[in-house]
Amino acid sequence: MSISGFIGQLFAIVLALALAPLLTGWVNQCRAWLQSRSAPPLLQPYYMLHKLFQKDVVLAHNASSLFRTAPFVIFACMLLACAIIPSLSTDLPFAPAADTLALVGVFGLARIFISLAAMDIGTSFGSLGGRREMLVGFLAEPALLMVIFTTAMISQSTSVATIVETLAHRDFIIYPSLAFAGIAFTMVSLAENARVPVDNPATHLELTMIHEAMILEYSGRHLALIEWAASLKLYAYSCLGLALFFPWGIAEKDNFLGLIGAIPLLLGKLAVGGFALALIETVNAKMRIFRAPEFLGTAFLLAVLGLLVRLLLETRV
Amino acid sequence: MPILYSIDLLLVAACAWLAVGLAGLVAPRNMHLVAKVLFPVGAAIGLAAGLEALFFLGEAPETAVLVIGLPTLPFHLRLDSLTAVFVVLLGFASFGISIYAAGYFRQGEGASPGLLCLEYHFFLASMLMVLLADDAYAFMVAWEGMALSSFFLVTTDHRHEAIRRAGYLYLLIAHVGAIAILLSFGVMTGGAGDYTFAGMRAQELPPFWASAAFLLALVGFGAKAGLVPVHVWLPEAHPAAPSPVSAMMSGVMLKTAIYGLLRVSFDLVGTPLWWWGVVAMAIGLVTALFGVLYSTVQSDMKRLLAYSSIENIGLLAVGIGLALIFHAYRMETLAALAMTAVLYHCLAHAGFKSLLFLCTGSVLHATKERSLGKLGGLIHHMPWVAWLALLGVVASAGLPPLSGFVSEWLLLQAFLFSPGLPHSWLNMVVPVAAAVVALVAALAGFAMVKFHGIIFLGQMREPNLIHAHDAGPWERAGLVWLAFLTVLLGVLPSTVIGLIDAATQQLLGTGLAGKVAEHGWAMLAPISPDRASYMPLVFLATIAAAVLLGRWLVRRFYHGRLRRSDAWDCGYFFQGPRAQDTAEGFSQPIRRIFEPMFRMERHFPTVRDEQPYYSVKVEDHFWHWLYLPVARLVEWFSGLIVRVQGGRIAVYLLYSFLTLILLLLVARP
Amino acid sequence: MSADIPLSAQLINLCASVILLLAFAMLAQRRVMQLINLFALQGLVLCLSTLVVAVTTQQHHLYYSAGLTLALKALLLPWILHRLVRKLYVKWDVESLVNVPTTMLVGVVLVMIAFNVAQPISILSQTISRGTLGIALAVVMLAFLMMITRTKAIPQVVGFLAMENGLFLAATSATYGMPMVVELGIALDVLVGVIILGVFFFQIRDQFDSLDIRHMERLKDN
Amino acid sequence: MEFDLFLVLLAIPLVSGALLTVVGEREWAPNLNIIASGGTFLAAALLTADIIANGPRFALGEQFFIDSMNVFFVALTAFVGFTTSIFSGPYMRNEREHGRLSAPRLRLYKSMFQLFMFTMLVALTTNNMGILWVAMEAATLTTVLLVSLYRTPASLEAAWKYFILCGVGIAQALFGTILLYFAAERVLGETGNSLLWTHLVDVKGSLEPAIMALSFIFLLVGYGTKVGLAPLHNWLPDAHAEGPTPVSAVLSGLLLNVALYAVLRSKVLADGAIGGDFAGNLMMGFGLLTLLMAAFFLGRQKDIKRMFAYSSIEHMGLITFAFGMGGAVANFAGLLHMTMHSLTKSAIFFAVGHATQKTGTQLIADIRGLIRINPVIGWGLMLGTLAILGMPPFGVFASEFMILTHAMKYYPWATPILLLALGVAFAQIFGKVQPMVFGDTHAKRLPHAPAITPVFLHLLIVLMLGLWIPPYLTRWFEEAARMLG
Repeated sequence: MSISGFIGQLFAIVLALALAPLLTGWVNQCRAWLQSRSAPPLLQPYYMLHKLFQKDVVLAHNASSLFRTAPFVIFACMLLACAIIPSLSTDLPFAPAADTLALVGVFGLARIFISLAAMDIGTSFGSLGGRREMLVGFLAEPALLMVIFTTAMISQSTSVATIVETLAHRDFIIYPSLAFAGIAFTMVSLAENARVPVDNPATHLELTMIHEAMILEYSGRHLALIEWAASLKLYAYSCLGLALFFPWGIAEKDNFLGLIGAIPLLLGKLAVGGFALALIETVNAKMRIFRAPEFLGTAFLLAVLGLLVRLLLETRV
Repeated sequence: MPILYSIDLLLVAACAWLAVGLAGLVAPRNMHLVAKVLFPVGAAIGLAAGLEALFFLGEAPETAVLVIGLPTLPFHLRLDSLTAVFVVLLGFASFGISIYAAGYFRQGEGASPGLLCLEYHFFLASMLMVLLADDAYAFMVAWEGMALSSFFLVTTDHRHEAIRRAGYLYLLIAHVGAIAILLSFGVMTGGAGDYTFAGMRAQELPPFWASAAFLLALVGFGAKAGLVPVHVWLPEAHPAAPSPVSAMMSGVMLKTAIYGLLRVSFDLVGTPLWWWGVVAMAIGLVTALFGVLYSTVQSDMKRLLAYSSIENIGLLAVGIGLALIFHAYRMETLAALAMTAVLYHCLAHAGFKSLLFLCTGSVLHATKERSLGKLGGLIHHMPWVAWLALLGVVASAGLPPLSGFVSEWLLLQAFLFSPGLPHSWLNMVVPVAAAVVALVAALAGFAMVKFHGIIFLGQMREPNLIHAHDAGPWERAGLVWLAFLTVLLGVLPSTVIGLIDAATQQLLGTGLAGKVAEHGWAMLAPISPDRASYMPLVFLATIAAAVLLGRWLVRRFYHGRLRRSDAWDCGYFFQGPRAQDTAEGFSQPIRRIFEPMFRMERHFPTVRDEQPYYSVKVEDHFWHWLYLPVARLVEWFSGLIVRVQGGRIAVYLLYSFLTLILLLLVARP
Repeated sequence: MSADIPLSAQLINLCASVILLLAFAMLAQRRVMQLINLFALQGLVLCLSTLVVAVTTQQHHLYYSAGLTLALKALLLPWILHRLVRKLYVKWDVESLVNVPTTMLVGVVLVMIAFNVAQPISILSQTISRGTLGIALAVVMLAFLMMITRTKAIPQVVGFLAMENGLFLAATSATYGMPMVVELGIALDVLVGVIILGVFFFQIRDQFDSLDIRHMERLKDN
Repeated sequence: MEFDLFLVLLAIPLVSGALLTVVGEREWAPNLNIIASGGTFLAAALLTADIIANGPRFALGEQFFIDSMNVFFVALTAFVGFTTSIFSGPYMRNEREHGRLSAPRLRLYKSMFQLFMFTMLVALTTNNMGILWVAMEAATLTTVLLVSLYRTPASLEAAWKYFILCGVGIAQALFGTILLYFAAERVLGETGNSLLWTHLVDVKGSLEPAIMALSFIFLLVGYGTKVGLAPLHNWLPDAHAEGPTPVSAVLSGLLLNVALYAVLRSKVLADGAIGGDFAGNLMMGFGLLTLLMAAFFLGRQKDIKRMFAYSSIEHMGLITFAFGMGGAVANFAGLLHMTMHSLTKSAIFFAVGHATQKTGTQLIADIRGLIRINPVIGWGLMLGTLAILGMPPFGVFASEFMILTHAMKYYPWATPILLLALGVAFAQIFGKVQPMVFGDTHAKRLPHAPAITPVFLHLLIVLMLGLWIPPYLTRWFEEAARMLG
């Protein structure tokens, strides 16, 4: 573990913590532009987090210890995810701790905790949200895993760092499988981050909401942590997508200059990605909840198809 | 030369278990003696056996021949690394379960304590003998003894019709399975008539007969393990038994079937053919998917877990299939990867499933209720059970950093490297199988959230749940032990793989230990860290640090103030327990998405109903596709045959007469 | 048959033929008293045939056999049966035999089968009466057939006893009789059997009000 | 001295049978019955020890011959007879107090029981194939009286069918015996030894094959009727179900064995004369047919004793099949299975007897929750049933294992049939017995405590033999198996 690696790792984590709310703010702003609304300030998420942290926690009488622990666990999971996804450099000392499969596991762990926390109060919306979250999860998770499988097969590794290194330094070969995987990944990301067309983070329309239904009972610092974790998740997914499909510019081992250079590149890519997300959210309509399995099923099938395409067309026999 | 070989010590353990069981009969009604003396002694024996096997791992096999048995075939015993791995599993899991049982069994529940003690320890001893047996007769005696003792344990509370039916179905399928196993042994002797395992190893079977032996073993051991379509007994029998017994059956007994399958397909039958692996994998996938889907829609907490066991057995079969495929193509390193995944998952499942079943036992004792629809909010009165169950739930959902994830990770790694197979068709199919495994793992999460969320969280669905109490000290100790194992298996995979690698070595000639050991105890990198690595301890430490640090920072920079109030719930005023999801409601999306997989009977309320209600009953397709037709066929044939006994003496005489004439005319030397 | 068959053999063959004839007669006989009489007659002819063998071969124990046959089969058993019939008031019982000609036809087929089966063995016989083995087997089979076709208890028992006659014929014709101790044992068994059956008849009539065995069809599985 | 021992063995049941007839039903009559049976068992045990030590011997001239094969059956018969007499003491007393049996009937029962034992012992020990026949017929006669003991319409019907069918059957056996004599006389001459087994065995190779084949067919059909081979078995369920339970126990446990013993003796001769597999194939065919039919019969039974009667048929089929295969291992297995079946089935009938007395019915549907009325009987029936179904560690499994493995080796085509039958039998019997033993009930207590010792004594022996067969027993079985060729 080199010093530069360690600094890079620490920097990546701090950057994630700092940038994640900004990304959320950026997406909201882009969306407002696209929808011809007047946009909230770019730094609105920071204000909100600060305000929430200051507020008292109002806890339902029925809330258990699990309810109070969950936000911290979820936040920690997302932080870990951000720590192992190469955003600036592939030289991450934490990376061997968890490969892509473990990354999916981290998201799964967070999902289980948030769903359980949602069921803890015992309200109608809470359990509804928990159930729907698990519904989305059980389809999104294997789809994500299949996407990862496709990339892992190309690079013969499940380690995120190795995948990125391989993909970034390959000779220019068109991988049709990656196209499938990319589309599937986008669909999964939309679902996982509670975006239109699967969910809408902006409303509390009780019959359609998923994520918001789960966190209805949270308040104060708990809600702040969950919101922050949600931002981190969006950031993590964005970075993962960028790392898998647009890996150019991510610094390698012992390349401090590259690290410096990677920052603006990352900001640029995130900005474009955020805009794309806002665009997708704008041009699509929210689906009925029972269309969501179809949507995610399609993602799953696309990912499997990508895998098959990889095996059929791209392996040298 | 040691004075006492390990195998002798294990034999002593089996005898000691039997003795403990028989001691229960001395004072069959003395609850105190049985619970506070005999069960702990049994637990200690289990721990000792487990430790003994643990230290034995990697040593040269030991054999023994006993005086008992058939005159031509006395009991042959053998202790090798494969056996030792499963003895470790048996010993360690049984230690926790026995400790728990010491606090669990109460007076006046079904059979007398002494009898229970006998059946329970007979069960343990027979499982140990199954693992040690080295000839067909000893194996079958132990195997059926295991079935028999567990049957009596299942029917402990035999006053319920459903439990009797469950017991019947269980023993019947176990017996049919045993017949298949016996046949498989018979085929493997290759006509030489040597029924020792050594004799079977020595036989070189032609591919047809080898395949027959493998398929028979798959059916026979599958019937015990719960592979589709011979799984139907499992969701009936496991919930029927008292919880420690369910734990023992799910956690340990099913693994003896896996042991048998491994023993036959990798040790006794000789070189496998590649398509065996495909068959095992296909059945495993169907089983896993079937098990997890049915698990999500159950309304009885123990049935939910039982179906989850079916799912896990399916995953194990997938792993065995993968190992077989690799082994058949002589890709031993990958075979070792899959085999390690299988063995690891056996250990992991033994830990977390026993833990979960024992938790249901505590819930059952505290509430007298098994139906999910009548539970809820128990975390307030049973924090110990709830939090320990959460560990089991996370492990069972295959999530890091607990034990279930490690084995799933290893299995997926094995899948990832399958494209090296010299068979293009397989190359296509195997990754799709991986997709199904991924789906199963995700669905397992769904089922587990339902299990934990509905039992322990939310509002209490029945008013009497307020009297629920947490598990007693004995029960708690058992739970903690199993939870400890689950965590240990989750965070120290390299160490554990180093231990169980002896079995992989024995079966495949190569193992992972060398590679794994290169990277130290904290990192698991079975091939190389570039390709895949996992450091659960770092993982766990990071999350724990983040949680604690986050908590501290928040309090440091802001405050820790907290108020209690009514729930918000978007302002709805009705917030009674009925507003929560029921068990059926929670799984409604699954039922809807996978509708063809279930056979459902639903009743919808109509406007005109005086007392409107909604009900849904999910049934197993296989009952109607396989079992009922077979039963009807037998019934029909019986109806045909009994006409022979029509009551008329003249007809009887005619039979005799015709037999005689026929023989006189036809039979010629 | 050639002319060099000794007279004794011819006599034995004649007796055997008569026994076979009587067996057919019993097969077709409907009335119970007549049936018993035919049975007695068969016993008598059997005794005669045994006597002929005894005289021809000078086997002493065959004299005892003949005496035993006479006493038991021609006298004692018919007497017991007569008594039973009278006591049970079934003197006028008539069997409702279905289709006597068919039964006879089946009987003829049976005789053919019996002869066919016995043929290769008869050739091996060193006794003077070797042809009679086939007849004995035929008598056994006809008695069997009779038991199948009868629906009353007493005729069925008569059929059973007629079967013993066939067996006895076989014993004398093929082997000049079994060892004495065995024959005595067989005779004792038959006698005890008939006595037990006699007791049975009363009990059956008490319980079923009839000796029709078609009443006894309640123990069945279908 | 040893001469006397054998005479004692035969004399005890004969004399006590006569004595019990004369003295009638007294307070001590059941005890006399037990003492007599115990004495018989003692004599049998001593005789067995003697034979093991000194080898086979003749008795009463050459008319009786005791070798290691039949002394094994003698010991078994005397043992089961003894335990049955212990069992029948309280059982019959209960029957009397229920008003089902009167004092004269009890007298008849006891004397006939002793005479039945006598006929069986004679059948087993005789050296003369003719006397074997006589004793078998006498055994039929005594048991006919025992079956009809209740004098109910059903028991009379059963006894009548038993008598007629077995009478006719055994008549075929007589014809077979005559043919055997006929064949033997050609070789041995008119020495009067032509029915003596010891002489027959010496010359079996030179007996005329054609005659012996015919003879064996008749003997097989004849004695096979008594064994209960399908389709000659029809008398068996009726007789078992309608007789008193101790009689069912000895019918299943002993009479069938003795009949099979007669078939085996015939088979040895037939094999010697004909060579090849003629006799063996016939027996295998009958065995499989019997096994299969009995298994499917089981499902439709409503009467518990009737069901276990079919189970006896099933096991007789299996044993016949085993002996049909021949060879040292199969014969060993067959003998072992006969022993196991005798012990287990009689134990089951003891338990069933008590159960039916407790509940006052033989209908399966009406017997429930035995384990609650009387745990010992309930467990006895449960364990006995599991034992008879071939569950390890009981000894029935040991013999079934040997039969199955032997069949797999030499007659693989038969294995599926065997397994199908065993599987179906398991499903049917266990499905019916389990609800009888388990569940709730309200049945009354009995005036006389049941005799439980025999049940568990038998099961204990069966259990022991499943795990460990003592070496001397093994040697003994092996010797007997070798004799069977």
